[in-house]
Amino acid sequence: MNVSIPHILDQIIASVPLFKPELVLIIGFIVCIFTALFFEKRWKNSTFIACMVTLAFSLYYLIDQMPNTGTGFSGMWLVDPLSTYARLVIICSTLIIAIFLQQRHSKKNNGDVYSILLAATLGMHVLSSTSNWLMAFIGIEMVSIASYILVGYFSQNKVQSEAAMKYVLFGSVCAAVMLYGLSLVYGLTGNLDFQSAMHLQGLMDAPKAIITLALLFIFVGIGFKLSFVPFHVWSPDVYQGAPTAITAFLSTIPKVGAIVLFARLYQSWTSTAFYFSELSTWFIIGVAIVTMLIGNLAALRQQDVKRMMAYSSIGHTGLLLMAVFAYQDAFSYLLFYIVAYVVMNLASFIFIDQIEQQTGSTSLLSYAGLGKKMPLLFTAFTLVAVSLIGIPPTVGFVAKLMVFTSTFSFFQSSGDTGVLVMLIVGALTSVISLFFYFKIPLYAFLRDTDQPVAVKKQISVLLCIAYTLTILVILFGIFPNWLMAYLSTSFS
Amino acid sequence: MGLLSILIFLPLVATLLILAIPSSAKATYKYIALCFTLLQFGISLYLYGNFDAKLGGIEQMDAYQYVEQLAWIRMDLGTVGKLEIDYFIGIDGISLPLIVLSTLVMLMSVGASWNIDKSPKGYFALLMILNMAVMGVFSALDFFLFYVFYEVMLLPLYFLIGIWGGARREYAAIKFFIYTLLGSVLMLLVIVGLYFSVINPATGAHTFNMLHMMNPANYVDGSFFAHITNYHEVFGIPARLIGFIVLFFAFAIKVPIVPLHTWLPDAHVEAPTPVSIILAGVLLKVGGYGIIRVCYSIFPDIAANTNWWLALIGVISIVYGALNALAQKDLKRMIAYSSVSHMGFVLLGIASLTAEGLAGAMFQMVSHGFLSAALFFLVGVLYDRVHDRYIYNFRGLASLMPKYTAYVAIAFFASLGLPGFSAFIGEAFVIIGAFNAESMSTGIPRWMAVGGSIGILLSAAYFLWTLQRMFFGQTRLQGGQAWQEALTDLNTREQVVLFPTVALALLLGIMPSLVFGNLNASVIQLIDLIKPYL
Amino acid sequence: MISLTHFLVVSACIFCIGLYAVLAKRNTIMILVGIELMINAAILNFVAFGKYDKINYGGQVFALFAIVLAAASVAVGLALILNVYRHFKTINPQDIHELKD
Amino acid sequence: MLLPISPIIASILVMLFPLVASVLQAMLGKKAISGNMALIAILGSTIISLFGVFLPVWNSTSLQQKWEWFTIGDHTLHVGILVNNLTALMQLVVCVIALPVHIYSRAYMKGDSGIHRYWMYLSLFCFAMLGLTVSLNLLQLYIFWELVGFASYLLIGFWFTKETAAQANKKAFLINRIGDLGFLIGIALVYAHCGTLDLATLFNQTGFFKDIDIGLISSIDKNATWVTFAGLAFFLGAMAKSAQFPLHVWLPDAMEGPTSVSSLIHAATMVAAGVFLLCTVFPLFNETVLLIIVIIGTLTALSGALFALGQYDIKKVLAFSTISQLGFMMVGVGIGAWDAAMFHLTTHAFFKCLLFLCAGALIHEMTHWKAKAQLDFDPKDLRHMGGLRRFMPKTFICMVIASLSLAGFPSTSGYLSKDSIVITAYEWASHLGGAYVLIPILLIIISILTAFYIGRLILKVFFGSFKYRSHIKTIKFHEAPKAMLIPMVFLAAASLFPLFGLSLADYHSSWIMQTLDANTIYPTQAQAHLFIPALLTGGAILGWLVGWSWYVKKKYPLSENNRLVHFANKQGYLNEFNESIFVKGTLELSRILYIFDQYMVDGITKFFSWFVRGLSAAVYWFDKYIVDGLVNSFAQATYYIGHLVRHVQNGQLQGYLGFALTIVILGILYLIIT
Repeated sequence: MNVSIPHILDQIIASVPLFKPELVLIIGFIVCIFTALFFEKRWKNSTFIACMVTLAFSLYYLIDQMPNTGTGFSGMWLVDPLSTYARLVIICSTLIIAIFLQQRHSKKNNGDVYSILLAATLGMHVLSSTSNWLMAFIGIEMVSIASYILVGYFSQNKVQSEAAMKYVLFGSVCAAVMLYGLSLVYGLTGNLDFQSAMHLQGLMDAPKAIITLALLFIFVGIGFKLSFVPFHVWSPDVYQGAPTAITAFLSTIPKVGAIVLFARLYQSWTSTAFYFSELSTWFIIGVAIVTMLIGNLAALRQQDVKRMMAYSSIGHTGLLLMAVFAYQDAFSYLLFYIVAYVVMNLASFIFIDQIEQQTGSTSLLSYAGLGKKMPLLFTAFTLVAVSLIGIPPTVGFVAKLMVFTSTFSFFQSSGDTGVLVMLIVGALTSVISLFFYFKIPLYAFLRDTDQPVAVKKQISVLLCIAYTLTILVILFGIFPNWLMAYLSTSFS
Repeated sequence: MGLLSILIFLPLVATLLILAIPSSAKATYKYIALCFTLLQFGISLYLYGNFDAKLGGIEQMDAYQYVEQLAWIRMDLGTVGKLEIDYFIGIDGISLPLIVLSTLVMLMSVGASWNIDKSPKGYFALLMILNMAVMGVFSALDFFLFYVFYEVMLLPLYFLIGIWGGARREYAAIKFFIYTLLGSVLMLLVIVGLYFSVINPATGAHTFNMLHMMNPANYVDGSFFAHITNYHEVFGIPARLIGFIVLFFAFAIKVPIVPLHTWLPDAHVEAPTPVSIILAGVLLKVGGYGIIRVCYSIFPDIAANTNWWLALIGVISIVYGALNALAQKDLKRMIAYSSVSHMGFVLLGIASLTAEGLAGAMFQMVSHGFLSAALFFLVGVLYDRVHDRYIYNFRGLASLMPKYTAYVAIAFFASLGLPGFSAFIGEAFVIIGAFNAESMSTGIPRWMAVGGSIGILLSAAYFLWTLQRMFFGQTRLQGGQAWQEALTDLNTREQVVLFPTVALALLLGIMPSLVFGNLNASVIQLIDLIKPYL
Repeated sequence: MISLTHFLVVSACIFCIGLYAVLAKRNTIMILVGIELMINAAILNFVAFGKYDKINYGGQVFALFAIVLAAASVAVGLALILNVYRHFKTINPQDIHELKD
Repeated sequence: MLLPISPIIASILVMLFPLVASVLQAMLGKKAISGNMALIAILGSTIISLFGVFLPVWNSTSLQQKWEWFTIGDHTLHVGILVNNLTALMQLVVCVIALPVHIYSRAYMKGDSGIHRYWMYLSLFCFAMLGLTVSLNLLQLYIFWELVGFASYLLIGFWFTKETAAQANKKAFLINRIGDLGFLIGIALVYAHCGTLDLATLFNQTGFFKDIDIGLISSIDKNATWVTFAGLAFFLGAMAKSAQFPLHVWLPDAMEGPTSVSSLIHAATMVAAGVFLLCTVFPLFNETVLLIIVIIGTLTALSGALFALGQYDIKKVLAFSTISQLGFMMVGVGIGAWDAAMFHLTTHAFFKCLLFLCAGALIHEMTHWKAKAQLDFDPKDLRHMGGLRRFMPKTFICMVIASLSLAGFPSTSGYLSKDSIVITAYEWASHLGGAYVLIPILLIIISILTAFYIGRLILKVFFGSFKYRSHIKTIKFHEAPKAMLIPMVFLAAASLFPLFGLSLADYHSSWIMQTLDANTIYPTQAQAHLFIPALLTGGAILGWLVGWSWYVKKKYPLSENNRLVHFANKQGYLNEFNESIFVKGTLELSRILYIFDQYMVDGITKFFSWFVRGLSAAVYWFDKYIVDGLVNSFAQATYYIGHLVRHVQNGQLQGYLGFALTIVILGILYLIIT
């Protein structure tokens, strides 16, 4: 192949357009650092504004990038509808998270958090639009490090600092293990692009033992990001410890990037019928089942809402894995599930935060009798909970239905009992999930409060966002094809 | 926007209206609810009036009436194929009586909830949403739509029981919810399976259209639920059988059958009177309706082979429920168990696969619909007065509240199958159908029919015993003088609610053709659908 | 002549040592050190394998990036550990269990 | 044609009048306590029934008319009216009995607080009963059948504040329900095999169950198993309604109701409905069923008569006598002479109704007198009566006539009808020969017993001396009021032979037998017509003499045996011997049997109800702790698993790492090993 410098330069120049949104983010990152340093004192929200502007621009470029697909930077950067939509979701949710942060933590000047947020977003973009292990690792690390800092950033008390520490240590260990696995894979294939024929060839020739080792090590890293069993153990603690805004961030955005990466990986690897393909198939089935079970079962006993939500998101990870498993060339329902998941989680965390503002507690017990005091909020919250369970007419139901549909079609063609078990477990766990999701309305509406809680009537930006999200939950539940048509048009 | 859609979505308008009106004017809520339910009742009567009784329905698309079909969801899932979901509603002889019944029962329940003072806004809003869902379930012909309405029913009920219910309401509410959800999530899997097995002959896409599912020609060969040449097995059980079982399980929970009935007594006892009325009057019917509309119509082959077991379950439910009712000391619980027993007849009749049995089962559903509603209302009357339902705390009420006693006696005798009242026709024809099954060789032995008729005897036993214990003899009350004053006789509102049901029971008992006339064609149609597999 | 196998064995050993440190040490700093070791084991692998990847030197590049990222994450880790120390007055991971079920 | 309307319309009117009356009464409630409406209604019914239905139809072709009721599957059910000799007769009887009872009730129930309910219920009953008689469709018949039971439930429990009444009506309804189930099953069987419930189509000469195959409709093989079962099912229904052993236990308790009610429902009409039903569906029965009917009937007749001997409650005596007489009718049906059965039904209706009315009059007066004399005793108890003929001569005469009729004394209607059954039974037996002879012999003994116990009743009540003679000076004892006497006199007249035929002795010549001819195939035996009546009458007279010597002359052998010392009088000794052996034996037997009835037969029902309650309690326990327990324990288990999962979350960072990595290592090892 031609490796002359000018040619490479040309190629890089040529592939810059594909990189515009990220470039914007990078610039914004730097800008934010400076604003945080210099303007923060004079004008409090300067960094926030800068961050918003950045995101807006990046969003603009993203939309403008919409139709065209392609690869750049000698195949390291790959832009296809999946990545585009994933990044779209990421940017949008980051916007909400930014507002969330601004609303919640605008007391002392902590503008740096926005730059970190942008860094995380950048990492996510990288994750969701590459098929190269190097890029993937960089992305994962960017996201991880950024989230470590975010978790630790506001740590005023023991709990938060502990959460941050656990997060960083657990994360780094997983990263290290994954890196080791990657090194092995690299050694076996001599190629870092997991979609390339050479890579697959290498895997085919490789001895089983090594392959097993390498693959499982790699899955450790991804498992940490997706927090599926057995790498979920960190998430309840961290979710509970971290500030609610950050928890909202953790529970949604990193997963998007990771799941997209995993989807690509899984698709390319299972396209063949070799040991490593079967291995990953079995791996994903088993993990999906266990994750759904453990996530929902463990949530039953939780008394802290954020902890409960942590487990619930673990459970949802199981379903995401199911979606990935049934992942075929048209991944619209995967995106659909991602969107649904993000919307539901963001909404519920905003609600949790609002209630925390009122009662100063995230314990379920403190919700007793609040239903009468904040009827609107709790009605919306209940609807979101219903959607999380997956009961019509909500987006959660449609998403779940589509995952089941695709999985079933897979089952029908393969007749694999494991798949059926996965389906049944998926169905049954939604019954179990009813138990704990409905603790929220149970305490809010059915129980009567003993101590009077003074509820300040204030209508905040966040609540408006949350209500809009709730409306979306219902709307997409009844007319999913509005979202779906949008997602699937560009694939044809 | 056809008449049927209006019927379905009127309550939604009512809900929005109620939510819009500030809580300061809470008095208006019940009137709004009343107006809308009355309107619905009128519409349903209009539907009834203009219904063409000759058309069969079941699996013939063109035999449905008031049909509306709009493309609702069209999604391209790539290799999975196109998702084709219609807003497809229509009624035939099976659904018409139940729709009329539901509107009536809703009217009753609104009447029963006249003096709800605990946050009436939420109460009536939920009630109306429930109302909408019920109407939807009975008229949906697209499985997806059906499922959506089916699930939407649960939420309002959860809150209605949970917030306005009795002492153990939380337990009852969640139990009810879990039971039903358990049934329905498994149903969802089967729905998905059916979706993949059936294609719409017109468009060639997979479809949720129930009527397409009823036609063997539309099944893809080798698909999971394929009619012929189906080798799929789940844990060694043929796929179609397992599909039938799962669906039956889902609906049997609602019916409910023994041993899936335990949610019912709790739910009934804890629920406020209007909700018990709806539960007994409408929700149980959803089960029976589902079995006819879904299990039997989509899986006729399995239905023909399994009806022995269904009949057995029916008989067991009849006797078991009756015996339980006999043992109860709480009046409401007794009536709850009597519902189990009476719904057992429905199952037996359906399983008999004879015209008499099926028609009898439908009739039994209708009559049990408003009779049990009346019974629960009567219990509510007593409970409103003295907040007690314990049978042994009352004695000789007859001399204290003659009007009330008269209504109770009529309701009791009507539901223990005294000829001249509707329940008799239902039960008698279920029994006759079960006897007939042997001559029709649908494989229901006659001892089952005899077993079912024992249920009639037992029902007489517990109703009369209750009558004797609570109403006859010298007046002696637990609450003494205080109750003496509290136990005033029926007021006008209560009589206005009760009288129509009693009158209706009598009317249908004397002129069963009012119901039989409309559902006969559909029943024959269903029999013809199943006969080839016998 | 040192063959690839030697490298692999060495790196495997380093990895295991790191793993041991991570799991067994009663001092958070030591855990960080263990992580460093694991990462370095991987890096060593990369470099060793990179020898056979003449086209675009993926191994070496990866190694460089890995070093940077490892440094970054360890820095963050240290900062957070300091933070923990401020609140708990200890960095023994066993004594830090406010958050649990 | 005496009325310008067709018998069909007429019979509809007959049944509608009481219904209208009942509905009106229900609407007016307390405002109308006179009962005039009911009275007018029944009067109208009677007239129309006589002139509009009976006279035109009797002894001419049977008419029927049907209207479509509803269609189910491809069968269409009809409601309709069937008037033939049988139904017309039954309808007339009901009317003619009901009318005097209504008149009687005006006086008898005067001043009762719930009288408006009384009239309502009574009219309702009349409606149901009259409807029952002329129903065309078996289902329709069943409906009225149960309505009759319902009305009787209401009337037995008329004084619902009385615990015993509340018990009794429940018992009556439940036991009747058992019978009704039989009936329903019978209907179901017939429907399943014939596809129609139309009585005419089923049972007339060209129907399914015709004897000779004309080939219009394929006839049914009457010896098929299902036919036997169906026959037994119908008979079960009849057994409950007509209080046949062992389902008779409800009837004595039913005496809790007002006496007028007992006279109408539990003596004359409703209890006879069973017999009527059997006559209607007679063609259905094959030999097996008929034999069973005979046996049950005889058993009932015997037990009834024996139990009647031991009773002291005047109404209970009559109740048991009713049971016994119904037994006779059943035998009549069983031996194929359903015409005789109908004949006896008719006559029995009159004289038994009269007996009850007289008893009612007695009780009425006793109660009044008791109230005036401020005494406390059971006015229904025979032992408190005696010598009343002096105070109530008219009642006395009426009652004597009724009793003679019951005892089958010549020149009474009872004589004719009873002989008809006994003699036919004799012919039937001698035709079949063998052990069948037992039946007529038993019947004869029973009729003698009948004469004896009714004689005992009369003598105890009207002869001897009044127990409370001391008070009688101060407080006057009245004769029953006119309003009660008139119906009694009317019925007394109806209990004599002329109403049923000019011939005093020969029942064949009675017009009822003439018309409803069951053409029994047994050869008539001339001598039977001679000696059986002689035997019966002789036995009756003998019984009365004995009774006289005991109850009036107070020479009761079992109480004072002072006679035993008179060895001189051998005759007397023999006499004593006989008496103390046979008579005492009989009475002892009756007492023991009654105890048996109380504690065994009725005990069985009690035990059964107890058992069912116990069972239900057990089942409920099972439901609560096993079925529901399973559900809850399942939920608990789920929770517990959730609990287990939480053990991993111990907050130890290295614990987490260890957990995760161990699993990874295990996974690797597992995969490598496999």
